[in-house]
Amino acid sequence: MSETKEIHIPLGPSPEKWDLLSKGIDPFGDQMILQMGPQHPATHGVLRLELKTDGEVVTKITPYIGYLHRCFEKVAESVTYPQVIPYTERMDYLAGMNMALSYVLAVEKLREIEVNDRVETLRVLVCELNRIASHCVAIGTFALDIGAWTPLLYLFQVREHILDLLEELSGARMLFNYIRIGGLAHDIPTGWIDKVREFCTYMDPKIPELNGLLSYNKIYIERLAHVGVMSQDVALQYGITGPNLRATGFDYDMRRDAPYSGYEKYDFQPQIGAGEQGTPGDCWDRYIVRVREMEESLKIIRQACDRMPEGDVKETIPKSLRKMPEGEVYVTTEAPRGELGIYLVSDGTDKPYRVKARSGAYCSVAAVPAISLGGLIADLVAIVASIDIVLGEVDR
Amino acid sequence: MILHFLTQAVFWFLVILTVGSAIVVVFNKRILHSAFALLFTLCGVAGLYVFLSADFLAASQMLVYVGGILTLIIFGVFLTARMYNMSIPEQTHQRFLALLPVLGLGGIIFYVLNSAEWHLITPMVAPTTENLGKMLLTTYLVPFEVASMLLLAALIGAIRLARPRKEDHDD
Amino acid sequence: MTPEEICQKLQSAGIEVTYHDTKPDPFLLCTLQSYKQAALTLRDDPDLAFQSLMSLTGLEWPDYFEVASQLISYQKEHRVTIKVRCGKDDPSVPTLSDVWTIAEWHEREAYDLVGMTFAGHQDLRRILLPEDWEGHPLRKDYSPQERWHDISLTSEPPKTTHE
Amino acid sequence: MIALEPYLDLIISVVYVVGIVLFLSLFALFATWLERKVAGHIQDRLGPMETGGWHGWLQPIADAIKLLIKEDIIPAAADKKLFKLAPYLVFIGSLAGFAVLPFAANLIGSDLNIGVYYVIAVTSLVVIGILMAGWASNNKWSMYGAMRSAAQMISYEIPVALSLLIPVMMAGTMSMVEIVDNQAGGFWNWYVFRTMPFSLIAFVIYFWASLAEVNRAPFDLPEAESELVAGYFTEYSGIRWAMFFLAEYGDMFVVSAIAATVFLGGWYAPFPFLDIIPGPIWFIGKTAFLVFVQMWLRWTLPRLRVDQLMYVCWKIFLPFSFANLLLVGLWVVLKG
Repeated sequence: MSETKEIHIPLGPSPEKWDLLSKGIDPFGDQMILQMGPQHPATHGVLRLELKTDGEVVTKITPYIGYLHRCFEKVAESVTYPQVIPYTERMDYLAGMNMALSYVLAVEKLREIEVNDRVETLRVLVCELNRIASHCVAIGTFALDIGAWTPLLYLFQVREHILDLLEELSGARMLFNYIRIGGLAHDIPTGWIDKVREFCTYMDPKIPELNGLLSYNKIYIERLAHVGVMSQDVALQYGITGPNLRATGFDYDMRRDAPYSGYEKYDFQPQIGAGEQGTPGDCWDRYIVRVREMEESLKIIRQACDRMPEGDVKETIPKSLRKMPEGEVYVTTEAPRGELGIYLVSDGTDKPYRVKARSGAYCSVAAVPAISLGGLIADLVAIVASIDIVLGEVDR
Repeated sequence: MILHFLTQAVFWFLVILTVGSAIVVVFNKRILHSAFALLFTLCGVAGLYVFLSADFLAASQMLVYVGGILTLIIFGVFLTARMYNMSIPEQTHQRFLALLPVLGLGGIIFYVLNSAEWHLITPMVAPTTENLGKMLLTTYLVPFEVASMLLLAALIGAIRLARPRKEDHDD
Repeated sequence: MTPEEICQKLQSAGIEVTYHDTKPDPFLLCTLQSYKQAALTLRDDPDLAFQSLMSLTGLEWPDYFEVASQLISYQKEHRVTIKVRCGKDDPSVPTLSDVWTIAEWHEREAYDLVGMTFAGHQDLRRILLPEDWEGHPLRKDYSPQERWHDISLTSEPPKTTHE
Repeated sequence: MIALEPYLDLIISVVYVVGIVLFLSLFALFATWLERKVAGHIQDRLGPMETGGWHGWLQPIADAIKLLIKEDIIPAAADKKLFKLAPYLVFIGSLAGFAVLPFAANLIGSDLNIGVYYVIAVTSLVVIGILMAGWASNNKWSMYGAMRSAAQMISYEIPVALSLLIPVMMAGTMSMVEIVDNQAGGFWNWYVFRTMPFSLIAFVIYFWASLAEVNRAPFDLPEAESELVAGYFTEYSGIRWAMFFLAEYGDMFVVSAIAATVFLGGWYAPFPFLDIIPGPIWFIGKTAFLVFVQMWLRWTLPRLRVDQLMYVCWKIFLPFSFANLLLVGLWVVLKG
């Protein structure tokens, strides 16, 4: 008899299974356990998917999250209300403005602060800019996971442009801390609006270019159509929101249907997936919804630039947030990765009693097993890319 | 002189490679190592074909045996072996029993080798491909066709076996 | 429908639920016994039609634990918060994971961070923290363990053995 | 003094082999640089610019030095013997192809009368090498890469071989030199333009299938970084990894050179009056152009999925190649 080789088995959550494996007993028949992540190019950060595979067919998926967990909710309980804002931006670090907006709106609702029109318009403007930047990364990395490198670089140029704009505005490129409770950190620099308009002109031809290069590429469509179909039932069961929900053909966009921060004043069309190339709710729909949403965001940005009212952006910033009214509030906004809900409970002190962030990406990860079983590993890669998760937001 | 020596050296290298790796194939305890050792045996044989001026045969040896059959064998080992458990014990306790047929067969081969009349021919440099092709389509057409029929039947049979059965599909 | 009307609707269906008019957002408080029934009615009643569970939060109050769930009905365009409370000695509430699938993950999070359990939950494991973590961070009296495996969790710099 | 005369052949062979290895290494170095530059410019950026001054031309040298002095890591659980052996096999498989590439009428390693067939045969070594690497790494991703690679290379060998048969049939020989000689005198004599459209189809099929043969995008599934980390060479590092890399670029050169030889007139210029420019320049130029196209495709197209890859091979390339072969056979018979 020959010697049996000891195989190093990484730290796993199910030690009993690994015990069996290390003894040479295969508890899964012909199937193989595959650890995808936490360090894997396709998991967009530190997500771990434990796969059970039969050949290349995935028969079971168990997501493990929490590698990026820093207990935002605990931190938020131990700092004062304004100090929470930077932490919210670290959730979905690709869309810091949108994250901060949700929290700020919650505090304002609790404190009953009405901000003026200029603040609202500027908030919409920066959030939509940030949404485009965020979708650029989403689409770029999506393409990268399907094997197309180049769109990523093109989209990063666009994003770079936006980050420059936001940097000029806030002094930071990703974690802005610009939106404040009751207002904004400071007014826009002179000539900034013109630069935003310039950006819009620059951005206009980029989306047709992207469509030509990637969206309607035969291979790309073949890879994504009919893959990872998410039905509306599944989406609702899993509390999927945002572009992923709209991709199933469900026509709901908070910005139109439950407007906040003055979104009702803008003319835009929420994009829904129609199964143009395959089934409604497949990966391609999730992709194209984001592409088209960038165009819609551009429309909103243009309108915001045009209607930019006068006003003082610090007018309603409260002098002191020592005494907050007791009570609780749940506010959601349409962030690029689905609704970001902030559930805020106040006990009257200067620190929140409880902050819960309900993130869209969290629900999306939960839905991965439901939509990708029976597909190939390559399909799973496409699906994980298509639901567009940021692990900072999932793990918080 | 040196050339002759070099030729001889290459020849003996090939012989040692072939026989040596063949021994590894037989005696290695890991079935996968045996399979990979077979690669060198096959390459060695291909080299010997080159010495016989049978270059087409040598290339075919590489293509069919290395590219086809050996790959198939390795695939087979992969599929039967557990991925977690890399070593496959191969039991060899019937070694002495095996010696009997080996000696018997060896004796027969040795006898044939000794009693055969060997014609030494001068090495040909002319291409063999054309002759081969002509012979396959004239003199040996019938065996050639029979062989292709056999392969075709095997192919169809393999496809039939590999396809999922109707009943399996239904549930 | 406003949360108040929703509450009346539930009460008329014989479900024990009370309306709490807190500012700015009101909520409906269920009892432990009526919780599951309330959730099912909220989902299945055609006038309510809460298709989706948006968020589920575990809270710790000085005397009790609380679970707050935000529901949305896209069809009827209304939202509501329902709550249930359980005592500290037996921090267990019925699960909603068979009503809305996503509750499975939200409840795991509440179990992980707040330390309450959900009766009937199929797969109640920690989700954000490692399996072998001690304690539940969102408890008000939580203090982190000193070490986790070889990692020091205190804020002081690790002691070095260098001379 | 020893008379060199009898050993001239031997000496020339040795010099040639050394030359080829040098050429392969230099080409691979140049190709890595070119790949980055092509990628850079396609992606609206510059690529390496710092090392060496002019357009970062020293970058590949710096990389080579880095790879050579890098720590050689063999995973503890790897099958060490096979792990070490595999890169050599892959490299030899790639190198062996160079033996029959006719850089010019008299600049060829060996004008075998089975040249084309030989090339197809030695690629088998690469398959075995990759399978070996995948298995020996004892890593599931490597294993997937190896399995994919083997399946892919074996499948695509068939359309490659069938497409190569067409110029062979037209030339009536498998010798590289003779095939090229049959295409002398202007680009209209190149096999790719004769018997339109059959040979053009054959050329297109050959080119795409050869991309799959050498695991290049859009058929780079065995090393698809977003799916399989790095496929069969996930666990390799330093010089062993460099050998896979070298082999990949060598393979790119070989398949392109064969396309240039059998379809694009080898060392002959497109117009007879341009034949004053030496043959090897034309040959390498044509090959380099095809290599460039390979890179161009890589940085433009997304990747196929495993089943689509097989579908394309067995249900599109294969029937077309067969039909093509029959029609060209008919054409040759009717004409000859």
